[in-house]
Amino acid sequence: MSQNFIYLCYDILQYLVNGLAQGSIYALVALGYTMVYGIIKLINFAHGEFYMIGAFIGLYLVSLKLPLYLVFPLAMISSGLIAVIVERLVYKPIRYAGKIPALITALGASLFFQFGGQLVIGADSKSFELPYQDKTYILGEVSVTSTQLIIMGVTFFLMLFLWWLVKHTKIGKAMRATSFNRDAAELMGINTDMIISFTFFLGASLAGAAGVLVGMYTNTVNPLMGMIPGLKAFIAAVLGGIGIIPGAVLGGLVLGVAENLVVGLWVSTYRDAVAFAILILILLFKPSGLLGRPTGEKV
Amino acid sequence: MSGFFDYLIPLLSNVGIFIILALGLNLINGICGQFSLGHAGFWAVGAYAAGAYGLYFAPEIPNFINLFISCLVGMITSALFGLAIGIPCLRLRGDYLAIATLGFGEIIRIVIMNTDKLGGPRGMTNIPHWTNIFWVYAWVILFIFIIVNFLKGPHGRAMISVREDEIASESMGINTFKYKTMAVVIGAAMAGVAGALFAHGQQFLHPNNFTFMWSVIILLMIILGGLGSVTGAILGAIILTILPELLRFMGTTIAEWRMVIYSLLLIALMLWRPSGILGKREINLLGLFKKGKT
Amino acid sequence: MSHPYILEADQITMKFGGLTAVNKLSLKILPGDLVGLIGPNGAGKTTAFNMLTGIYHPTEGEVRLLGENISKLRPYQITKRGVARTFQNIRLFKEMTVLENLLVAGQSTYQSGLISSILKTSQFKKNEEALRNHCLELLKIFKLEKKSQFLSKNLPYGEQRRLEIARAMATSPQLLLLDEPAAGMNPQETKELTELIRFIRNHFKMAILLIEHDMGLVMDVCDRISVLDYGELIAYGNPKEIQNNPKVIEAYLGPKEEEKDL
Amino acid sequence: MSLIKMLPKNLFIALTLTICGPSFSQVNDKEILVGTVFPMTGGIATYGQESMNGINLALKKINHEGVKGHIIKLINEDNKSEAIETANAVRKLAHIDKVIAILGSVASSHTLAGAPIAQEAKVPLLTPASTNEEVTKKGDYIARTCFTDGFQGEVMAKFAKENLKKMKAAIIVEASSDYSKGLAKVFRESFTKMGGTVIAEEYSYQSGDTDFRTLLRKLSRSKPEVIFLPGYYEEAGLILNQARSMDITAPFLGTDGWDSPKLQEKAGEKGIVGNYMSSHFSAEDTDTLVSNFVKEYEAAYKQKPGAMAALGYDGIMVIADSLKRAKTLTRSDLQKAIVTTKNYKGITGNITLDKFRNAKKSAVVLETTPHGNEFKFKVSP
Repeated sequence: MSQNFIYLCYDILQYLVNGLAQGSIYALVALGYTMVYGIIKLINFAHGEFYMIGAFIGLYLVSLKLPLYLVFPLAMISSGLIAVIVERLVYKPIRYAGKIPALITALGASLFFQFGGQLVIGADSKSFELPYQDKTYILGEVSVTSTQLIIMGVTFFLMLFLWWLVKHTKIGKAMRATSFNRDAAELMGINTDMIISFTFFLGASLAGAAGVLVGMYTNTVNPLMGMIPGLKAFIAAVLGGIGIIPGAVLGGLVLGVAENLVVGLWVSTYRDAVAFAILILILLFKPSGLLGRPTGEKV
Repeated sequence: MSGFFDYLIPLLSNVGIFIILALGLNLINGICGQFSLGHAGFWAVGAYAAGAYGLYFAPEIPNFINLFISCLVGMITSALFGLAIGIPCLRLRGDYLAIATLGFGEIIRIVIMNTDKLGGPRGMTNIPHWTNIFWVYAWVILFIFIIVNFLKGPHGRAMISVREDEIASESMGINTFKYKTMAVVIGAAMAGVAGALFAHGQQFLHPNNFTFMWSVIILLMIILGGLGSVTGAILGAIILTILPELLRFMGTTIAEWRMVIYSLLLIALMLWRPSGILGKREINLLGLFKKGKT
Repeated sequence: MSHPYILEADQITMKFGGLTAVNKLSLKILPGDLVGLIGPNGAGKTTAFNMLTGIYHPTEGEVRLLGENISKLRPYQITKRGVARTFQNIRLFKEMTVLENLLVAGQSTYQSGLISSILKTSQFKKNEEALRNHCLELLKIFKLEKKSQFLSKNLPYGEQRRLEIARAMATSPQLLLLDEPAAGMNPQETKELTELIRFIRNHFKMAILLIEHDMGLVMDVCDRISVLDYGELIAYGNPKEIQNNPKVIEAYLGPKEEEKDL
Repeated sequence: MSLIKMLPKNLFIALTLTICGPSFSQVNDKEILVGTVFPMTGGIATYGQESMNGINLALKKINHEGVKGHIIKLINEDNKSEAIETANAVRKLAHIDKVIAILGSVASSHTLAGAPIAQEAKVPLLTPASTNEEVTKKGDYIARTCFTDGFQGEVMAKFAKENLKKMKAAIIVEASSDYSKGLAKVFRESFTKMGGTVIAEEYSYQSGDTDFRTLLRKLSRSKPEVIFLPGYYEEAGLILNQARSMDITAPFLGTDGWDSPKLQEKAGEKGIVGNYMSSHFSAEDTDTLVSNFVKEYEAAYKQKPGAMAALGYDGIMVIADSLKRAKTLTRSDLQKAIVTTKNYKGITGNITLDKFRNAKKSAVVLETTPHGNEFKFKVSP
């Protein structure tokens, strides 16, 4: 009995570790969601696709035997640039057309990348060769792999970087101003179009980084890989409080851990249902998210 | 030529089924302004409820009576789900409601996937073949009649006022929550009937027929036609059901690229005509939408 | 026992998080009263309005309509009990016609069942006819009858303001709450509005609570005025008294120079 | 051009095509039309694409000799990996193109959607790869050239018990797949009947999952001696990879869903070693028929054929063979010829259809190694 209990404790710790690794990836994708939503109130359904694009670019760069410290920035910059192109070509013209057209456009962009990707790269998944030897560190009965450590480390670093960027730089201030009131920001001489593009760039490059990380973690990438994590990351963003940077990270981690606990202690069958149930509960009871403050509609 | 009709008639039946789905979603999204992305969930509930009736409960009576009962079963089950989902979710607005309904739609699918009695991942097979094109269009006409009259009456006006401005509507004595729930329940009930007709037409149901993608496609139908326009919803349903089939005839390259073409068409439509083909207008056939003498 | 006041706000308070938008406000409105509620920007006037109409529920205190506590009721229930309102930032049903705007507001008094409206029973037709006539009559009073088939978003600004009032009147209220009806109007339009408000009061024999920035308008039409500042009631009285109340002057013009220097 | 303006023109083209289509095909009566329905896009597109590779390879051969002086012309439809699209495609092939037979599809849930339509139209539908028992119960026009799930499950249970001499097995299923669930059920029954024990809890994952560490950790607690993993190569490969990196050493047993060169790629050098699977054929088989096929396939597509390619190849070959044996080139005569297929020597074994129109044929057990699957032995029914 007590032996079993100790095992259970170890197992739960292990699930937490696995959950934090998974959750870090959600968190990175959620950051982009949250920033884009914060600034133009658009659920960017195509956001998961930038994660997919990042993963493929990462795959290509790794196959060129580039070192990881070059793979990450390059993959991030390229997926960011693709996002900016998409934003300029389709989101910008539709910005004032209302919510539903914008959402549909985002869906269209998402479908375009998924199916275009299948045609261009092929529908089957590609394997991601790790450029280093994966080591496992064992503490008691809990193990952590070097890839898991890299995932958590990179996420933590990028989150800190983002936080610094938003809070302590001029462009960050401009982003906050634009998100708070775009017209006013425009009047204050901020080039809001540029800021919005920059936000897309930033969000997509984080998603791109997450794509590379997930490729390294699971050894597999495919053109449809962005769909489910995209949705999950959105849940994470809402869970933490949409528009709030630490909220997205918290939401991602909570969701990752919750999913792994469901799989570990219950069945995988209801893992996605639990994720959606968490979403619905948070929407019903604290729609502003874990870290958000309630806001009412101004009358 | 007979072969051609064997192909065309089931296709037209499907068109009818999607018209019903689009009309229902149009009531929720277009007329009442509540952004739902979970319509495939209601469709699934209706289809599976009707399928279960056909498989387990149907007595030996003429097919058309059985079909009618089955449609009622699908309708009522779906409406109850609409009520159960609507009451908690309709407190949410806009994007949040969309995501919550999306979540519910997926949960419904996951639950069906894991219910052995409903076939689980095998799908529900051997559903009796009761649907024919006559009954599909009988329902289509009935629903068009109901919706058109509904819209011309006070309840329709109230529902539109909710879309236009929920707070103002509430302040004018409209119980907005009641009307939002009503829109979702009626929309769900219609999706339930569409599900029943679908189940008894296809004779086979699989949870993957009811993914989020299908909610999106139904949404596209009403947006293509013009959100809020009844004839627009019908037009959208016709186009988006026929178009993929037409692409089958246009050679393999186009067929391969058709989902990409689809997505580009979608974006192009939003860029050039974000309010759909008809906007909020109606095509006036038979003077159906003539405004009263005002 | 009859209640002397139509509407009575008893020490109502509204807090948003740490911010107190309205603090212990009390208001009393007699039948036929025309009361003004004024105060500088951000004084909490609209918040007070929203509490009276059920859009917000007061964190403390009570709102009573003819003695009945309505602080927990939803806006539509309060409207059905005879309180109608307009909005500071016009909230018309833009894609509906002028007449339809009124029909929506009027229909709770001419209720038809769902089934009868789909089947178009004779009862339903009779109801609709009565409702339509009631609304057309109102449009005539508000000089909008020629535009009854216009989409309301296509009306000029001044007429949109008028339509908002007409729509509120279509709910057959006993008390009308007007939220800055003169905002954005030129002097000529404001003058017409002043006449209109007087007319409504006399013609329909109803009480009106008016939030307004335009001091001229308020002083002109109101019997009594309450002044809010920083969420608190700082003055109450007839227009003369208010004009000479030092607290009010201070609230509007800021503290006197020498006080500032302290 | 706006969509609405485009529509009438397109409609016109389509109508012209639909009306003239069938007559066109009759003009050239040297051609026999056969329809295929495979997932060429969407979630399981790889299976469809591989099947079509095998089919096209066979078609070249068939048309080289000709069938009763005719050549076979394929009309290929994509079902987008969806059931409803399969039904639509079957309907079009049966009624518009008026094909003599339909080959397809892969996933049983898709074939199940198309089968009633083919049955109603009385067009023979031959599935090369749908192993679910239900499929051929849809009617006498529905047949298959592969074995059913039940047979594979038994083969692997027997292999685990008798060849590997393991007593305690665990099962990991893909919860969203009927294929996986059905096999798990048969394996559990057979293995228990032979005296082994199967751990009560069923470990499950979802299609498309990529991280199985938590699941495997949970599984390793019950210390199984052997793990039955009836799933598809994509997830199975990743599971093998992650299991070995977590030091789970028990052998994994798989089924034909594993059979793809991708398995090696996904599992990696370490993960692939010491596991076994059942399948339809082995590329290592020394049989000349098989080795020729492998050679030709490699020459044509620069990769090794997987099971889907071999099954597709055999599927169209059986149709061609039946056409040769059919009295006339009509659907009903073809149906009679298909259901009486006996001892047809295919890549995937000797194909004989039983009275339920299921192929009774041998399965092979393969050991997975980094350089391909090694042939262990053949099991006949």
